[in-house]
Amino acid sequence: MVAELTGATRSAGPRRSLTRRRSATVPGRIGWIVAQAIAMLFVVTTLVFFATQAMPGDVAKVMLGMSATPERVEALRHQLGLDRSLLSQYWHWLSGVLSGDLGTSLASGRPVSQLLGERLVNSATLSLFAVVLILPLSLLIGILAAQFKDSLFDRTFLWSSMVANALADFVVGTLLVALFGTTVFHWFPPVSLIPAEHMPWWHPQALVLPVATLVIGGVMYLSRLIRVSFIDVLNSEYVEMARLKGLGSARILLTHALPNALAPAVPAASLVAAFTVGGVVVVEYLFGYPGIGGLLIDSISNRDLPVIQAVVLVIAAVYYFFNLLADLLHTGKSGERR
Amino acid sequence: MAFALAGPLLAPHDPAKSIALPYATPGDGLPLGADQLGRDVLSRVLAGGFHLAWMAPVAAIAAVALGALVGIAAAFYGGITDTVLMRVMDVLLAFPALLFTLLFVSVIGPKPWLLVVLTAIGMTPGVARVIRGAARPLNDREYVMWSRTVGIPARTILARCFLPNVSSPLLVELGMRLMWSIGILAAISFLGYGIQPPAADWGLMISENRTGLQNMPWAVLAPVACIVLFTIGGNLIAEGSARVIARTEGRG
Amino acid sequence: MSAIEVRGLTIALRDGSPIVKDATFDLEPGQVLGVVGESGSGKSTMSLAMLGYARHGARITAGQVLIDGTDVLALGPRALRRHRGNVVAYVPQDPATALNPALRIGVQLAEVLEGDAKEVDARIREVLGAVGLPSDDAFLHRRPRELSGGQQQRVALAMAVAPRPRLTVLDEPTTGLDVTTQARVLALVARLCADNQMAAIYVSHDLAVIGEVADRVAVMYGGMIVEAGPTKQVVARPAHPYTRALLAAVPSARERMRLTSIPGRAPGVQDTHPGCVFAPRCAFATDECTTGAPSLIELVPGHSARCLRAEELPERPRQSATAPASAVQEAAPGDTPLLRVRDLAAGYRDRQVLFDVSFDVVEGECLAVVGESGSGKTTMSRSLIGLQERWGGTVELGGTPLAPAAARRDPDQRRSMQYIFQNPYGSLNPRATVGDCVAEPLRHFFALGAKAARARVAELLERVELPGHLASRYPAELSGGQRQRVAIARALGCAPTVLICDEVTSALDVSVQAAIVELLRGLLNDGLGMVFVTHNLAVVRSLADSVIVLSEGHVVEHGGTDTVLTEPRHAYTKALLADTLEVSAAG
Amino acid sequence: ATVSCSPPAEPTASTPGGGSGTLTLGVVGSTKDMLYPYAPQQTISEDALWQNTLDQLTAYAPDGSITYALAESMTPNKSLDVWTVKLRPGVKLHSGKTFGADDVIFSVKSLLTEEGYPFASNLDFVKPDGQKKIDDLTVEFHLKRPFGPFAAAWAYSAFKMIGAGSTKDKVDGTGPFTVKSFSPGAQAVLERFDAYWGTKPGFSTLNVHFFQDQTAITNALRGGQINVAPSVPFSDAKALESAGVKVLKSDSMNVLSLDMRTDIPPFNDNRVREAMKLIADREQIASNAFGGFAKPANDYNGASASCPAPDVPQRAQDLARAKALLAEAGKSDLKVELVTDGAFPGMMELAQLFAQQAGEAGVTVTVRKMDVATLLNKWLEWPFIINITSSPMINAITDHLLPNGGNNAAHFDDPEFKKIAGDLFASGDVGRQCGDIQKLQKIQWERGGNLIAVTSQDLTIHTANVRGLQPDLFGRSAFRYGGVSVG
Ligand SMILES: Nc1ncnc2c1ncn2[C@@H]1O[C@H](COP(=O)(O)OP(=O)(O)OP(=O)(O)O)[C@@H](O)[C@H]1O
Ligand SMILES: Nc1ncnc2c1ncn2[C@@H]1O[C@H](COP(=O)(O)OP(=O)(O)OP(=O)(O)O)[C@@H](O)[C@H]1O
Ligand SMILES: [Mg+2]
Ligand SMILES: [Mg+2]
Repeated sequence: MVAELTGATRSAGPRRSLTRRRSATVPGRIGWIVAQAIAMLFVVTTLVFFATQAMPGDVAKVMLGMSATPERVEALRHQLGLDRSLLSQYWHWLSGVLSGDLGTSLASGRPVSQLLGERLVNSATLSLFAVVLILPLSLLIGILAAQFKDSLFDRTFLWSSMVANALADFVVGTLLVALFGTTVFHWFPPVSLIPAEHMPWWHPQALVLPVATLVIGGVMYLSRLIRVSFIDVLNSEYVEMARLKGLGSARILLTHALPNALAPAVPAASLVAAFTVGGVVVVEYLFGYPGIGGLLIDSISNRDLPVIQAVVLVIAAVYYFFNLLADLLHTGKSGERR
Repeated sequence: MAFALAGPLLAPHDPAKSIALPYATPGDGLPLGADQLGRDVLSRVLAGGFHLAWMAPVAAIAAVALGALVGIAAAFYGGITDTVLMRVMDVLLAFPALLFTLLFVSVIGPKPWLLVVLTAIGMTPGVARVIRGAARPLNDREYVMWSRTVGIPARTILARCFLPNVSSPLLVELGMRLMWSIGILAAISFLGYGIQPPAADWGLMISENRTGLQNMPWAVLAPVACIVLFTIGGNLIAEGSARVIARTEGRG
Repeated sequence: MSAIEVRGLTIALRDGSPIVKDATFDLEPGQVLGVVGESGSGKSTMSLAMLGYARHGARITAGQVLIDGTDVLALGPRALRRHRGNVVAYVPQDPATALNPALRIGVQLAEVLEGDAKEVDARIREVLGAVGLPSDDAFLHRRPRELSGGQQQRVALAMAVAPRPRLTVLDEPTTGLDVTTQARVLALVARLCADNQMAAIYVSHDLAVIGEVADRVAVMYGGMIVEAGPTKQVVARPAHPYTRALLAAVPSARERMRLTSIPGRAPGVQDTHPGCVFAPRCAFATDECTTGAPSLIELVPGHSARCLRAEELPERPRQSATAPASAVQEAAPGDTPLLRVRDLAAGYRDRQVLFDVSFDVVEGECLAVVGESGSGKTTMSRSLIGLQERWGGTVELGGTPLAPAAARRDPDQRRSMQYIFQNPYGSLNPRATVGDCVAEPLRHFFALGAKAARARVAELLERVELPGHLASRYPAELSGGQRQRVAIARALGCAPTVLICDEVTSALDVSVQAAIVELLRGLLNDGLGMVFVTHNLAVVRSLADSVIVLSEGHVVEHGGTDTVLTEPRHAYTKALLADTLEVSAAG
Repeated sequence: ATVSCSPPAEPTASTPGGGSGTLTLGVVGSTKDMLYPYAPQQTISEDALWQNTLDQLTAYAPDGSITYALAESMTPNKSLDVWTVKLRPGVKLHSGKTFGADDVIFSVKSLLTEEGYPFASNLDFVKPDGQKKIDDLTVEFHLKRPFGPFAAAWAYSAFKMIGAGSTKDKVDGTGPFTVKSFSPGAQAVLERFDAYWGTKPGFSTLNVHFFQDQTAITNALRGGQINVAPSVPFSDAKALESAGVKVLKSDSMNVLSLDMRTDIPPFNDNRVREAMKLIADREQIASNAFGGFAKPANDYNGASASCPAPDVPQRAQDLARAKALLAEAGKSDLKVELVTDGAFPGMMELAQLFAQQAGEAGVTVTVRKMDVATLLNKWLEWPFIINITSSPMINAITDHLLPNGGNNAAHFDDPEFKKIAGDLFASGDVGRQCGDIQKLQKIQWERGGNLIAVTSQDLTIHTANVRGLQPDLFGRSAFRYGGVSVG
């Protein structure tokens, strides 16, 4: 009987997957998710570790620069522990991370956690501001476009969002800098100089353009989705029913359509949040913003492995978190439907 | 798109040749002026889409094909296959694109095919997620259940039931990915790891000339406009075909 | 002057093609007007016009809807909004999609009421009580998905009647419900109308339902009211051939009848006819009918029909041929039945749904499985076919035991038992032509070449009475009945010995249902064994040789159709039978 | 660190003249920058820091001549192998101590023994333990071998002096500024050292912001966020000037050279090297790649101001001759890859323009830009690369043109050149040194592995409120603040 049962599970009901079985209880499910997340981070960092190794050049050569002689490089490699076997280096790094020690930057000799800490606050602020602005703005624009579908506003929106989507962050950023920072208007600082000990929100001016760059990309993408999901909802039977009940259009829009239109948009929003975190690298580079994106670029060009690893770990974790959130919100929703 | 492909033939000057002073303003024989090395902007703009015109669609198609394969397989087999495939996609997503690009470009060199592959791989996870989402409900469709009950081989079910029925999200994805692959390729060029100068390329032009924006806005704005037009064109084509396909679907 | 007067109501698409043409009728307070007609005849469109509403793409182009003298169609947007809900209320066909999934029941109910919170609350509890639902806070805090279909429908009903409207429009409110729930809702509607002096328009494609609830009936065809009159009279003496045809298609739970479907297909909105819209499908049509459009002829006061031969038709007898019961005997002892099921048990995750189901099906036998919604009918048929985890028991096909999972069965077993799904819209791959769909098993099981397959497909389509040219069509271009036939053809292509049909007709109009039932009857005569899952006892009577009755996963009754339906022993079966409506009951 | 909730009070930037105010400098920097001068590399950002916190015994003057700084005099013995260095009296270290012989001995020992400090090879004639303190202000250098251009050697910008007892984390210096805070890759705040011995800056705080790319710096200056920035791209100058930014143009020792490996094909054949040199259209490179801020150069490293140019004709583009030479060498359809990291202004432009010009001679040059680490990974292995030198010939020789030089990307190894160089270093006579330098330059012109097309200017941009910046041959215009004021 048991054999029959498992047979049935395997072949006839692939959808009733092992995942589902395992996730029968709530703690079990959370455990499974966390296990997957950890496995994923492990794989990512392992890959990053070996990928970085595969890249031409190492930190010793970078540090010695043009005047590196083989002997000097060897000496420095030894000093930095680069001459040990890959596996032992990796194990060293991994055991450090597991015990909460991210290691020491090879290039600067400072603890990675210290390097990261300062910049994490900056990046987090930047992404947070962007995400906090993206959501309501997308909602507003999406709703208006859906409500006035095919109107001038809607068509203008569709076209401009297509243009904005066509342009990568760096182009938008470049144009914004030119327009508001350097050439036409001099309204905002074109570069985000935030002194090391300062909190980024002490310099709201410096945040404007980078946040705007992220926001434009995010809003133009997300509001399209919201628009579509709103149009779907506005065509739904329950909205028709609400009309037939004689409700006012404001009430229909806010009480009836909004919660339902939001449902499909929420996972998308959390994906956008994930993208925003990813997009931070480019934007930070563009605006000279002292965040982890800049740190990543810097450490890649220095081949400063512990720093690269730490930054990737952070970005991947955040990214994965939002992806997971999107997934959970999504399955939660389809679960509701059932 | 035809414009991008045919552009090089129309160019009045050699796009890689300096014929005037840097940032010369538009004038005789230089309708859009000259760029930072004194090359004809018009010729460069005309020539600059060529690479993009084949690389972006190829990358987008490859990404969509691969992503569709993964997404459909994950949705169909479910269970462990699903988990493993999707986690692999997550790993790809979480792997910093910059590092990824830098790694391969520095090992292999900035070969156009490599850029296409990198762009395609970078976009695959996103496609896979979407397609998996679109394909999962198909498991509950009666025609898929029927195929399972009579024992039609998985391969046939995937090809006949799944693939055609995710074709509209697939085309929408294609449109979007085309858009994004242009963005990504332009960004790689912008960072200097893409098409190598002195070849003309829109992304490269933006990056080369962006500091001269005030004196010679054309050198930046023209390629920007081209990227936008190209993208929108590609997107409209994809959306149009999605609509045509959706029509055959009726309300089924 | 009547309370509700509709005059010359015409609704057209933006391009001008009319969906509803010149509809005219009256209604008194407390009266129920039944509107019947095939799918697409314009019932919904017409009834929505009572609220001054037309769906996107359509427009009310002419006519008046007078309610106590006020023309609804002439109201401005504000007045119209006040009017909707308060004066005319609407009950949708499918409350599962028409109730907002995100809002609590209480909120949705309160929305339609005005006045202070206390009054509103009292009224809500009152109407909930009236429709037989609990009115405690816990219930009000539920969301629609936490209710059963019947409960949702009653919530929608409560929502409609709460503001005490003059007129309630009910658009097929019981189509998705099982007989028991349907009976309850119908009784409720009748009571609410009587108690509140509320007029109602009740839309349905089921004449039996209309016969039960309506005082007057309007039969719609091709956007026109082709016959209208007191229900009793229309059912007893139908004046329009279309009404007659509809009546002939309704199966009866009392006696086994040969069902006659209406040949052809209902006209689309764009189809234009110079003559009578029904002429192409009419058994009584004369040359005249194809040229001049008939107008509404009043036969007796209050009963009129739109037919040139309206005067003579009611006099003609309605033939109702009793169908021969197929000559199936109980399997002789020692004979192996086609399908032998013993102690079948199944369930979902940790919940058992099916308990110890046993039965046999012999060659040419149709075994009906009846039971209310949720009784485990689908679960049972899915575990027969191998789509469902089986928890216990055995299933033998032609004497050999079947593995629980379809994937583990051998090809011959998979071929011999075929499954027809309830939903005709989902059972065909929308991206494959009809020909490809039907050819699929031929290629798979018999490795037929393209040409041989094409020939066989044509044969199969013939067998299910579909024109051969449909082979190149896509499912989206077919009607529900046609799709169901394609699904049957595909199953036949496997040369099965046993066919499992899960509610194959419940999504279809009665006339289409009649055609499918007759088609299946033909197959039974060819010696196919059949398990026919349904909640419709009338269909059971028309088709089945034996019946098992499922209640909460247990077989509560098992026997020959006649025995079970005429002398039900189990209380549950009795109740089921009592709730089953009978069109002739009215006549 | 504790997080306080309001920004610390900014020093009032608008304090009128009289030596206060803040000057903000923007440079490309990295997280591996440090204050300790005996670092493995010398980046522009570190240079900016060291220049302003530390001093040298001798230094280059802005015009290229060598001046005494912390040293007051340097006198050799007859055989040129013992030099007596007298120190400037009364120089204060930031720690408050007086700078003296002990500090010099400490510094010299540190820099010669510091692991991974590459520039020590320029001082390979000095014994790490050979320095003797004569008195507080006098040190005797005992050399491994006779060495003539002693003062010039110490002027090399890497040889900063630090106070005895300095460590990597805590550096004591004598420079015009003290370090208030420093976070690598982000920002450094320096404060004027009021006991400075030299010309003091006319402002009190120097704020150094480190950027990741040049464009951001230019933008920051346009947005008024920084006051001064060094080495802006040539093509930007015009746009910046028209936007109201001041551009200080200064002649420069910086030369970008296309280094061809003389030890492997195809460039081991001098005909091929010469053909490449003849391909370059130097006028066009000057006008288009360097925006006009360059003069044609002649394939040898520049002289210091004190020596005249060698007697060789100016090379000009001659495609016919180049083709003939290539044909002669059997390399008519030559295909080469030119690598660069594009790290300095003009590099990418030069590469592109040269590739374009080579095309006209039938030579296919593909340009490959790579990141710095990739370039350094195969440093000295690339067959064709854009290199940069920024020192006068006399300092370039060891590094750039002799076999073991860390910067000898061309792998130039010429017996005659080696011999003359040996003579040069062993002589104490400035006239003879100049003669030798001319000979070396001639050899480099004739058969060297360096295509030096132009000598470019160095552009420093600054806001209009910065006054007193001076042109400087060594690209230090942006960092030398003696007498500079803001506001
Ligand atoms: N807004 C509209 N746009 C286009 N066609 C419409 C519209 N509303 C109705 N129709 C068409 O008009 C005809 C009548 O539709 P209606 O919904 O009134 O039929 P019905 O009798 O209620 O059918 P059913 O029993 O399937 O509900 C159908 O053919 C339908 O396709
Ligand atoms: N996938 C599922 N997971 C869990 N429970 C299920 C699932 N499908 C059905 N059930 C439950 O099993 C029971 C029997 O369902 P089943 O679909 O067999 O009923 P049915 O008799 O076919 O009803 P209907 O007439 O509504 O089709 C119901 O209580 C239902 O809630
Ligand atoms: Mg309807
Ligand atoms: Mg069922």
